[in-house]
Amino acid sequence: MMKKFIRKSMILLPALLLSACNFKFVYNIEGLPAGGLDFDDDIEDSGTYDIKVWVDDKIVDLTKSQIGQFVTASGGKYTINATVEPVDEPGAASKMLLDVQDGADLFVFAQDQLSRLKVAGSLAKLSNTYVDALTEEMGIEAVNAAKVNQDVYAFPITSDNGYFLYYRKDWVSDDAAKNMTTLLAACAAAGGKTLNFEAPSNGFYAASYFMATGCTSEWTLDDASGKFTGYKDTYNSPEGLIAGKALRELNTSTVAKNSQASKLGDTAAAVVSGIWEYEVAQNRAEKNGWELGCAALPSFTVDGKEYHLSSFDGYKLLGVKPQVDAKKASVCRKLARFLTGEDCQTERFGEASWGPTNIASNQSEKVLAHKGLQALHEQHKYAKAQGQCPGAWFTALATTATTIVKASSDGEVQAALDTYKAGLTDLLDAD
Amino acid sequence: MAQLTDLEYLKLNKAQRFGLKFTAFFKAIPGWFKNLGIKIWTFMKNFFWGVVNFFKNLGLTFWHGDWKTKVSYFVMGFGSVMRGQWLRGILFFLFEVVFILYMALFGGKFLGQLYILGQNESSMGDDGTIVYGDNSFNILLYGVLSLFFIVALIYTWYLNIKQNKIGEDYVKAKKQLATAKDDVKALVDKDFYKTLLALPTLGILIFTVLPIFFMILVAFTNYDKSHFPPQNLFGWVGYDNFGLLFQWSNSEGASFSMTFGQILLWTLVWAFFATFTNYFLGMLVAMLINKKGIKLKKLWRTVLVFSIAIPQFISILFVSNMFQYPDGIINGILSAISGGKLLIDFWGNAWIARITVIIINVWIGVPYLMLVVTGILMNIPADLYESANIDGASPWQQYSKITLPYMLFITGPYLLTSFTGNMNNFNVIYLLTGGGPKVQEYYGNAGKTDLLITWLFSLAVNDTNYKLAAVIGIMVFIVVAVLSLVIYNIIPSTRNEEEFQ
Amino acid sequence: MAAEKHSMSMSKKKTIVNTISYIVLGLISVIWILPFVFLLLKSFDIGNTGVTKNFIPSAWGFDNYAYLFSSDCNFLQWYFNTFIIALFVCVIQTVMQFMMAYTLSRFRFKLRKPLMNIMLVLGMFPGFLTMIVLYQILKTIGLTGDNAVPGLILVYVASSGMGYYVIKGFLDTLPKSLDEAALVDGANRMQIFVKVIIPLCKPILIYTVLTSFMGPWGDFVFAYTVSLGSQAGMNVAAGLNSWLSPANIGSHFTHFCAGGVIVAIPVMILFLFLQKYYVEGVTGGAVKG
Amino acid sequence: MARVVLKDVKKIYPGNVEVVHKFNLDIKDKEFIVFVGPSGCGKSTTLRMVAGLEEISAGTVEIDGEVVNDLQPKDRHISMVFQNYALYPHLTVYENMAFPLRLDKKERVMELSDSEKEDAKKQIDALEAQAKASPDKAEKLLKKADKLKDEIENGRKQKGYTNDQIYERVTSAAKVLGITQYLTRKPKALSGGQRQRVAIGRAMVKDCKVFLMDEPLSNLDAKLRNQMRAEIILLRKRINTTFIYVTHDQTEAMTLGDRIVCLKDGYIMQVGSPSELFDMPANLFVAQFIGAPMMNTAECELLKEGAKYYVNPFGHKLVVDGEKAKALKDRGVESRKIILGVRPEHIQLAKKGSANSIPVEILVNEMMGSEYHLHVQTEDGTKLVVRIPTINLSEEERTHMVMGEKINIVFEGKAMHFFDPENERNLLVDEIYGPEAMQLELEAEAKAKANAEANEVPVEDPVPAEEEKAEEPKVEEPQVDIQEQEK
Repeated sequence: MMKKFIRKSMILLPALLLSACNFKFVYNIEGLPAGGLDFDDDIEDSGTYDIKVWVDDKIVDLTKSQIGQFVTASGGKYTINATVEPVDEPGAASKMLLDVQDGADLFVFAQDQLSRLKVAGSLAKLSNTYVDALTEEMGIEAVNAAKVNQDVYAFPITSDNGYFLYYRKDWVSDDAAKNMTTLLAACAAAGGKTLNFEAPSNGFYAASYFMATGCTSEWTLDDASGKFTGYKDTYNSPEGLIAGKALRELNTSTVAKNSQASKLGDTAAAVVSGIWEYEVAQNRAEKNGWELGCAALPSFTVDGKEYHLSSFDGYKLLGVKPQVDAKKASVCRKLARFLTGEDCQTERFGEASWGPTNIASNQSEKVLAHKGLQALHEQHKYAKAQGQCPGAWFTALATTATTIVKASSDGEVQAALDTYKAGLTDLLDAD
Repeated sequence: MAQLTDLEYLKLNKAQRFGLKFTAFFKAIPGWFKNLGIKIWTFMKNFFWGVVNFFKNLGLTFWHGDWKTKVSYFVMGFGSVMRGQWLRGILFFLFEVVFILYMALFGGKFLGQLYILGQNESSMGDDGTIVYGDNSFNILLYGVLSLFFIVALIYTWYLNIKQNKIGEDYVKAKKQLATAKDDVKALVDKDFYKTLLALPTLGILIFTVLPIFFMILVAFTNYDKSHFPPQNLFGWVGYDNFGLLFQWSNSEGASFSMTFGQILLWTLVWAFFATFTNYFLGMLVAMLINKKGIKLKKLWRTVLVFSIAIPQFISILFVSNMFQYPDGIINGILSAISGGKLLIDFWGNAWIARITVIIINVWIGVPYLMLVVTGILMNIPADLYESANIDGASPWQQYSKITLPYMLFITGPYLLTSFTGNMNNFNVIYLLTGGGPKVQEYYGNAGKTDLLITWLFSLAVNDTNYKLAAVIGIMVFIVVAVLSLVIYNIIPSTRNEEEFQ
Repeated sequence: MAAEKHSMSMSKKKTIVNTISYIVLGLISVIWILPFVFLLLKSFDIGNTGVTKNFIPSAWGFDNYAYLFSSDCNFLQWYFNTFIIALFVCVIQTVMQFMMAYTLSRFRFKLRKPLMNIMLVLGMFPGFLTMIVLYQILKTIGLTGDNAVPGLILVYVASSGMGYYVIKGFLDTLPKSLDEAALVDGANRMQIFVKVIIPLCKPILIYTVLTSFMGPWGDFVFAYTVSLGSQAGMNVAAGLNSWLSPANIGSHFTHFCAGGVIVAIPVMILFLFLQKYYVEGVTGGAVKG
Repeated sequence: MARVVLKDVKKIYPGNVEVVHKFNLDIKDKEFIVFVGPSGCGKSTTLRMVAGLEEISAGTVEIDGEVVNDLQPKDRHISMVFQNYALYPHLTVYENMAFPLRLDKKERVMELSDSEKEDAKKQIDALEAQAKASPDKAEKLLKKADKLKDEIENGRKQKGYTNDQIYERVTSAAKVLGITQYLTRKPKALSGGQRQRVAIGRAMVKDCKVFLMDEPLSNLDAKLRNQMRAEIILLRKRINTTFIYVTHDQTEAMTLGDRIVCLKDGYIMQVGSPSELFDMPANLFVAQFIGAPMMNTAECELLKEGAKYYVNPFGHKLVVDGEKAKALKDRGVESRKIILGVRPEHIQLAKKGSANSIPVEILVNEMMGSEYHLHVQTEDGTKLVVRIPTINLSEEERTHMVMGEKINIVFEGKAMHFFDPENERNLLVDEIYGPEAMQLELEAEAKAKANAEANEVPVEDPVPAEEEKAEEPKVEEPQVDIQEQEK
């Protein structure tokens, strides 16, 4: 606890100093911005570079200006002809796989693509100096999200890929939102309004129940071949059965709806979704004059015991592709480091509401005022990092959950879990 | 069964006729094989003698040829230029130069590694750098291209020698050789087809034949995500990938063969329903519109044609979202009607999804069919109906005895192509369901409405599993080819051409 | 008396049958038109930008159209790209297909049958498989990314000779004696092609131009791949399709609808004017297989 | 203006199907020759080989002394009229007719028309006047004038045709054919006869050495056909060039041709003037093909009794008299089996019991207006057709010409034709045609070759010679023929 505090204040200190000086950036001797530090400088990398960047449509302009800041900050050391193209995360991953050589030098992708991109050689490994610095600034969990086996391959750029509970405050009170039973009751009381929670049909959400009761599913990835070679899975267990029962319970409710699409405040009183819904929800709330509530996922009770719904921590990562030119490699990494640094993250949050991974940014006033991110942080306590697993595992889980929901007895729930278990080996080969 | 005369055949009832045709069909099979065997044998024989003659001619031409001819064996087009056919000669020579340059500067290095597809792995440094090694993909692609080039060179070289031979003969016979002007003239007249075909065939060669050839070869490699150039090499693995198709018991590849079987089955079921629902409903709509006494024919037709005009990706994607659960328009209407009780998860349940897809496909395909059928209906001679009327046929009898047989006869080949077209109907499935609902028991993230073609697509694009995508591609080809061949031999349009003429 | 009764019931029956026919036709028209009405309605919806249950917008406005033409998105760029592609493709493809069809219809040469068979067999291979190869070929000649527009044109037209069937079917119905008469009259084959055959092909020419113009508007897979993220090389189908990804659909569905309307309108107008030729082409093509 | 010679011309289709066998014919300048025969006899194919629309598989075709085998149709100086007119639907009648002229870009010397001559003369006068006025330029101007004078005398050199010339030619041809008022119409708006005229007009406007017509009248109805036939005779007088006319209709052949070539299965069955073919058919085929209704035949015997010849058809012994008997005698024909042929129009009605009369029963009477075609049966069951002009029949006789009535017929000895039942050749004609002729020719050739080989000593190594031969067909360019129907 103490250690954490010290670390935090260490990082906060320059930021405080900075704001006191009324400068946006602090430059070190070489003209690199704070957070850029001076590691890797055994290589003389000044010069002109063509750098292609792929980011989501929403932050294209922002990224352009941030690259400009990087260039200015370098004090003439670098000239960058940046091409920033709007490519969403799944698109970036598939395009990097299609053509790594003509692909972007820096690109944002979703965490679940990490192992695939790594195996295909689309990501350069980060050196220990970077890893240490990142760990310092973002915490070990964020760095773990960019890890394949022992090595780190990308810069975490946002942590807001997780999910939490949205609700309309005049229909669902803050207290009611804390527990599934009260939540559903509040929904029903508001006139049959629904709780939209895509738990059965989407493995990403279904896992919440299982992880809540302590089930784990860990997959081992062979570094060389990029294939999953084994797993440790406890979903088919007494704990799994508890989760299954809860899932079944949820869907017996008339107001629980297996859907993500939100009509919050209209037909839905509460919705489980991610930060990407925030803006829309907030707008609706303002327009229609009701107050938006955001909170961690509720807890649920099975056989008298209470469990708190878990979730995945979702990260988006900024990848740097391996370069033929060592100088460019160095600059790209510095740029990536800059773009994921505190100032850029804070700015990005301000412009596009991307939740920062940077601890210091997360302490900024604006972030603290953001109900969604706060709820996400709250939920973070119960969340698990999304490790590497076969994409088909989510499908498998969704199939199982769908079967469970339809089950008429606990026996059938158990049978569904058995089927799930039996199919796991096939997943190794399928992905 | 004894051979029946035509008159005896007329005495048989339907079942007997069918039985007769049925047995005749199977009895004919050995004959097909025999014919096929003979064909193959003659082909091989001709091929062998062709090769023998080829070399014999080459040798003899060289032996008896004058020095111009002999030089032409090494410098292409030399003889032609010397004999005054400078246009041909220069073209021959240019081709040789281009070939040598291509091989020396580009193709040679790929060709040399074709047998192993590269040896040097890429190596990644700790400082974020990479040194790229051999790129198996490029080696295979440009190796194959180089092979194409070599074949082209051999052929041109042979033409060049033939030209020399002709040149010598003509000079001996004191005949006038075609001049460059004659050549150019011939290219817009007698040989105009060569001019016309040059561009289209070149395009097909490079943008269709080469890629298909490449993908067929990929089926014999281990090109997948763990052997993914340029980071990794891939190499030849022989028939291993095809072996996966037949491993039913082994747990290792079991789900691939099972998935393939199930998806193939659904592909065929889909193609059947998609083709025939469209066909019959399209016919129905066409007949309705063309019915005597129906007014505003043009309006009804235009309304349907409307939906062809809008690009499919817009209409299908929109319709797909209309059927969204629970927030699509259709569910909105359903719940409004039922007071919120009835909501259907159209894309969530395998069978509902499959049926929905077929129904929506009717919406997509019927206008097109309506046009086709209208055109043909107009061509049915009116006197057929008039005489049927006089013979006292009911509307249904007129339909089943005149319209339908006529339609089936005329549209036989069209039905076949639309069946195979539906087997490969990527757009409808991909845009409507994306193959979903995805299920665990299927290999490689395949879903319950996936067709082979969409599965192939997702294997290639999402899983970068090109080796298996190539295998599926080849299987699709085989299925389509066999179906086409068999059905083409069965449908009447190709056999009883006289029946309606 | 009996005959009269019979005829009365006949006419009565006819009215009933006709009434039912009109009802069915009306129903069919509604079913076929409704989705487009929904699309149009949705494109004016500014109340909710995602997928909704209601087809009547909760709030009306032109915001979605305004968005398309604003600098916030590259819709205009996509649209322009697609238009250029379609323009080039419809010209070049028509020319290529006519060259192929005329040759196969009018000339007899040794490789004619083999050529036709090879093209038939090639057509049975699923085309998607070759996408990465085409990408690599285009990359080698530098026509990917920002230069994707010429690259796409090249790929669309390169193999278009294989789609010669409909035109050949039409050409086969033109009497060969026309060619022969022209031959005797002193025309060479090229003059026959240009001066005699082409002018007679107006309906099928228009059909070919129309269909090949429409083709590029619908390609959302290959164009997306070849452009490799470059907006300068993206086409409208791939662009609009990307708005329907799970992450975007909530905020872009109405934009998609508005974009769809804008894409559909010119094609539809063209289509309604040239409907006659399209119908002719479709019918002819189907009968000839 | 041209002689057309076909030497050993063959047409062989892929798969070794020979449809024209060694066709030999010498067509004289300005001759109107008609190829006639049933469908599939190779008449059109032969014509198309002359036109250059069909490749000549073997042999040579000469037009005006030049071998045209390798020439394109346009270089053969021919015009052709097609069965289905082959008018360009997108062009007006005028443009259809102008089409060949517009395409012609050859350099030629054209005689000036009267108006042009006048113009030229005026120009010459002007030039000469100018020359007088300005002596310094006189030389140049006079040179120009001389050139014009030369042009008036010898014609003007030019490439292709000028617009005026085209107009001139087209309108004058249109006038001849009576289609001037249709010149601005499209072919679609014309009737069949008018279209045919346009097609002929299009062929007329061009300067040609040979005028080819491929069944030009067969798409017209009977009445129009008669009319057009007459017009073609007139046309022929105007154009006065070599004509080759293909038809399956023997009436056309008889009325139009200077000579008729009768074909069957790719063989020439007879060549000769219409009267030769009619009076002295070389074989049974020609005998039956020429003339309508068809010649009656009966197998019987030819009996030589002393100096007299008899035939015994239908159990009647009839005497052969007149020139036929003389011809038989001259040739020293002995008694033998024959096929007797008698044309229906050479059979007459006879009184009952009169000499040589044959009793028959009427099966069908076809009333043709000016004559009856009686289908009758003799007592031994042979069926015959008899043409009886109605003008000679009395009212009462006509009432007897009905089914079931018995009548008597008779025919004269000079009307008889005698054919060998084995080879169907006319006993009174020496020329041999058809497959038999070819067989003989081949035998003769083989003999000559054998003789030659026996005399000749091989000089060269035979291998290259053989090799050359093997190469020959390969050397040729791939076959391009537009005509062949796709199988």
